[in-house]
Amino acid sequence: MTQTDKTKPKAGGLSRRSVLKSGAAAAAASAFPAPMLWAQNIKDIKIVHVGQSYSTIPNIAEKANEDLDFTVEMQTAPDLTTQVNRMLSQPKSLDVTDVGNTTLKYYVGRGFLQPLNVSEYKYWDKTVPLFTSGTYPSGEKASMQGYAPIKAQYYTGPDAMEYSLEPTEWLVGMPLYYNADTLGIRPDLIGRPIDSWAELLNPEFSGKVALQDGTGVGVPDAAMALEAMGDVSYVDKGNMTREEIDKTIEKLIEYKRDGHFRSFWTNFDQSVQLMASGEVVLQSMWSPAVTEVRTRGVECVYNGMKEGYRGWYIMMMPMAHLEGLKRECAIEYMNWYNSGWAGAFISRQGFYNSVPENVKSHMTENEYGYWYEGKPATEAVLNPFGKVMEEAGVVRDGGALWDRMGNIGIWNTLMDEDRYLVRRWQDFLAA
Amino acid sequence: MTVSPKVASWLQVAPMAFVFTAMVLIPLGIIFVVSFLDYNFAQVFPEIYMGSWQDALYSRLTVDLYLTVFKFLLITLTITFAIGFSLAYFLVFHVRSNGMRLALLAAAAIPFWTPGPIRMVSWVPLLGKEGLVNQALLGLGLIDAPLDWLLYSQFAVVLAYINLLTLAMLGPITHSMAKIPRSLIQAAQDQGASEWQIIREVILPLCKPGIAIGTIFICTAVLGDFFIVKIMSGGQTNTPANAIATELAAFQYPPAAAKSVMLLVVVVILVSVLLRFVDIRKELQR
Amino acid sequence: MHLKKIAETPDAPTIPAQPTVRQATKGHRFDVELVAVTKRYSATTTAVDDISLRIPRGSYCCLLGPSGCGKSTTLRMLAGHESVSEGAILVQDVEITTLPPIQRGTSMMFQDYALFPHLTALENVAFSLKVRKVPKEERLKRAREYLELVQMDNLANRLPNQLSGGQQQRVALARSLITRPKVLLLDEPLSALDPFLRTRMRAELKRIQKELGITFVHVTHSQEEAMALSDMMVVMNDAKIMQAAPAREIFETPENAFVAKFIGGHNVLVSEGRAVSVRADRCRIGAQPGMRTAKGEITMIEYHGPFVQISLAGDSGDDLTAVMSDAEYFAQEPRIGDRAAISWEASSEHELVA
Amino acid sequence: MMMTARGRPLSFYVLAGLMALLLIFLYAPMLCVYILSFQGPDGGMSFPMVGWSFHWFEVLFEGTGGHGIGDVPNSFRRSVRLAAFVSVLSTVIALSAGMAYRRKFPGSNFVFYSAIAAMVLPGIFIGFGIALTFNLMGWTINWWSSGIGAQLTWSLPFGLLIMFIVLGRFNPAYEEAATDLGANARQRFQMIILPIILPGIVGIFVSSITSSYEENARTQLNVGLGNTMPMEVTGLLTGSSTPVLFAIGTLTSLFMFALILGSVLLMGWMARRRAARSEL
Repeated sequence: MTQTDKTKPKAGGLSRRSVLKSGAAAAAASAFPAPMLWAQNIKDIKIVHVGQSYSTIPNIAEKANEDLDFTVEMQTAPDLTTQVNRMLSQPKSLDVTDVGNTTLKYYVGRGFLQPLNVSEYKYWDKTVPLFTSGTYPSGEKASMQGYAPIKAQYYTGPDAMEYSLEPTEWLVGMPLYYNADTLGIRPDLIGRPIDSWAELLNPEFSGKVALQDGTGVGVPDAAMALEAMGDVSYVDKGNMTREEIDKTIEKLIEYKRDGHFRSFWTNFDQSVQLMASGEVVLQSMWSPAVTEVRTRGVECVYNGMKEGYRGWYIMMMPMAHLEGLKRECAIEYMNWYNSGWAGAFISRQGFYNSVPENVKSHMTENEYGYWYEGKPATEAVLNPFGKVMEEAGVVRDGGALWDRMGNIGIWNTLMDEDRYLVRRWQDFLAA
Repeated sequence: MTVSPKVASWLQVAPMAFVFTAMVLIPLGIIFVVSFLDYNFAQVFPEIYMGSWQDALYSRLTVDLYLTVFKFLLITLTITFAIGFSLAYFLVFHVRSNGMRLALLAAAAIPFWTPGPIRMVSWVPLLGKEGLVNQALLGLGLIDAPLDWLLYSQFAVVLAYINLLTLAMLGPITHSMAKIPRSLIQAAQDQGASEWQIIREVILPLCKPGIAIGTIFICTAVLGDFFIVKIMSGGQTNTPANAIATELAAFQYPPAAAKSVMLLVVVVILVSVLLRFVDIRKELQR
Repeated sequence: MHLKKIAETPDAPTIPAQPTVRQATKGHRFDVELVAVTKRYSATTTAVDDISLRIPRGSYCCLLGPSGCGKSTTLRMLAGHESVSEGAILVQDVEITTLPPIQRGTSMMFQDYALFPHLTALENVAFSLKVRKVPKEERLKRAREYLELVQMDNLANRLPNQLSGGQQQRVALARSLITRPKVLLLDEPLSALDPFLRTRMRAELKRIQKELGITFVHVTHSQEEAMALSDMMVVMNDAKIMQAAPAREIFETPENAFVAKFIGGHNVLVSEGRAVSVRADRCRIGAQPGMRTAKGEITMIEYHGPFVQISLAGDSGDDLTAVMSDAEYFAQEPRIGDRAAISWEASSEHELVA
Repeated sequence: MMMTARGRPLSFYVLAGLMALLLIFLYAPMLCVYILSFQGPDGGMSFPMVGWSFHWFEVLFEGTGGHGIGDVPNSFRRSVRLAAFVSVLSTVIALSAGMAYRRKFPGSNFVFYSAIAAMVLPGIFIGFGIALTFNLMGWTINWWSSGIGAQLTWSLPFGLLIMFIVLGRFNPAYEEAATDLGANARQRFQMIILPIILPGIVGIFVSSITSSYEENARTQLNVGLGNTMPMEVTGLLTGSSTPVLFAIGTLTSLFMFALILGSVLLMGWMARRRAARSEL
């Protein structure tokens, strides 16, 4: 798997620009039947992008194929496991991948991804500093608890097998989008404001709370709550020691035995069902799921907690086997993805794009104001498919981008003691 | 023909033998080997590590996992047997027309043509706190507050198993029972046996092969299931197959492999015990 | 009448070994010869043990014996559906021991007829021609002729499950005959029929055999059937041939105690120190001067209409049977439990081989 | 009891009631699927119904028309392609193996118990094993290699069992009779065995289609590029889900139902044609 593809060199020495230009020229001159070699070449190229249902949306693929001279095929993995398995076992079956930060540790030194040079990515200068330097726009250092963006943004060199905490010119990938998660709340069923993660384990809500079923999200959520309650103290709750894991799991087992948890959800739909049906009143949740509950006419809020949000991000990366013209195209496609249109599309689901500037020009003022700036909606806010999500006057829970992203308590994580944690998580599920 | 019968049989069975060797036996061997290797972060290292087996063999977790799954298995077997046997008796001895019998069996099979994940989603509008069942019970004044144990509970898991597997018991028992000659029943009646005695002394023993086949189906389905138990218990119940799925999802192959081999051994022991009661090949060829 | 028509039909040129009725007139003496044939399934189970048999040309031969005696295995070896462990089989002087069924000049009619359920009666009969690629028109024409022979032409287009047992059998017979066998093999062909039909079919079989003049080898466990049909009767027991001879010879001079007992109507007893058989109808109740006698107790009296059969448990341990005319019986009226003697002429005794 | 009484005994009514309850129990979740698939455009995944419409079916058929429903048409195509290959292969392989089992041969137990093992092993285990094997051998996972192979481990054991049933009921005298009448091995197979066991073969074919179309645990890791229907449905659940899911459920049920009804009708038609021909 580590060896590079040794297929015949295609458009060897030609620079990307010239190739793309000639491609465009060919497209412009397509009235003439004369065979345009490069145009043909570029038309024959197909970039396979494998992601999940939140990034590989048919509408985006359609737009990409409209805008670009080569073909883009989007393939949606049914879940993260399948996607990572595919990357691990058949890396050559895809060209571009996008994955969440909890899996990035798996790829260090495995050789099936390739670095992206800063110069190849057009929007690096416009990217939010969270990714470029690990800071908030204020210059303040962002939380390093959990798998923070800066932990997997740079390679130490072009052929490096490890990530660098210091900026280099070799990017692990292109940050796609990110968000600040908090607890989903049913205010109508609780009747008072919720402002601390501690409430997740409040006996008042026994039998009415749910957690995400997994060590990357569920455990950080639980750790936020345990720490807020003062039950367990952590050095780094995003990267626990064995003792901290033991304490965490033992506490959680106590809660579970008392019937505190209603359910552990594994997918988006379950979390929506749980909340919308009133099975639970408080749970780990994703922003679009909260929106989905609200569009069903059920009250649901998603305000920040005083201990901060749980942050996460998605990285888009080129596979190692890409070379020559195909690599040029893949990188062109990645650049396109963050050039605004797709970012705006995804932002309408409640996620943030890493280049807000580009997105802004593809959103209405109302949309950008609502999603990014914490302004009250001046008119109805629509989801990407044209369905009304919020009426005029509504303000996004938690406010503006940096009100939310500027207050991260923990990042989704893959701990160093992952092996031990998964083993203890099994004990928790079996208890 | 120059080919001897033995060679002809070998040629005919070769494609199947190939598929099973390549797709079942070799993977099995590899899983076995992998279970002894070291691992971390989605990687397996070619170094011997016995930890996966120690954990699989000696931990409290294993005991808990198997206790849970055997509890499910026993309850499911008991109920599906009770329903399956009664209804097989009904179909064979009460339903008079052959067409009606087939129609009823087919009717019981139709719901299974809807994809599994969708079937699972459909329990929510039915059993949830605001689901049809709770609304009906509330409407009838039978309960004051919605029952929350209808969904995301062990009850829900067993209910889904029964829903899914009753047919697996009903089918083979009906097959066995239909082969009992009517004259046998009449002979027993002539000897003065009551309906209940006939069932216990004549029909039940003669249905043993069907019961054994049904039991094999259900054992393997329940022991191998990770999907239903996860969805229906709301992820709150862990079984051996589920533990394997969790570890596969965390890319921790060696412990998953060790647990898989262990589960396989358990399944094989169960099935080979059951196979003592029935020669599947003979039974089917009758 | 049917015979002529069929005999004149020319053979399909593609099959050199095609048996014809006319061939039966060639100069061989035996249609079937078994030479020291043995069938072993394993070291310990021997189904047929070193039997030899010659069946003369154009005879109706019945293999008779209790179940498990090896008669069906013998037939199946003849047909080529069972391999021969040792020995040789000849049909009309040609060794066929290892030939495939179709090259043997035999044709088998199965116990349950084995009519192909998806083919009509006509298609069943035409099957062997179809596999030899005889053109459709011709094969159907010839199949129809054979259906006529068995008087089934009116039901030619029925499927087997639309036919009665007797009708199925006729079709099966036609299907076997259309291959022009030198020897037709019948495996308990009448056992599935009711007694009335059985008698009729029996006559039919005999008629067809006579018309075609080929050898029929017929396996049965009914001595009545065998006696009624056979030119040659072969009694088998325990994997061996006990006696092979014309029916009358077997009945009058059974070779041993088994044959005498199996074909029935015989008393097997010890007289003057020799094992003998005496036909029951040559015995009478009551001691008679100058005749040999045996004493015993009456155990059973069966009224058969024209005669009455009396069974005794002989003092020597043998079961004894005598037949009386009804007039005689009602004159004496012996009862069960009475002591009685039976007597017979010394000349009626037939000495048995030990 | 059953034969003596003129009227129905009490047990009949009790058991008939139980049968009805079972059917209700089996259909209840399905009916939710069927009914909810006609949910109005503003309705959600649970009751109450917000009007009735074909909206979600339209959304489904618009495909990439912009409602974020993934790539159902292509997944369906992939599943159908897979099911087509798997069902043909299963039928041929199981038929051939079934023919082998008409004789005793050394190794028959090995294959038979492999089949039993393939049937009873947890699917996730086999799927994982195959993926791991391909990975270690350096072979590429593909729908036509590992994908079909993985699905065959699920469909073949049932195919073999059906063959046992079919050939167990096949009267060997038919074949002997055909031999007697001069048919060679190929003719016996084509003219006698095949037509007689045809319903069983159709049975293997249909059961293979359904088991292939439904299979997920074994397929998921081994199908290579692109999703199959069950994967797509699971994938849809990871995003904002709509009654489109139920529309898929309804259509799939209809599709399967049509398939089975079709094969039953086909066999009925064949039987009738045979009967009609015979009444000449």
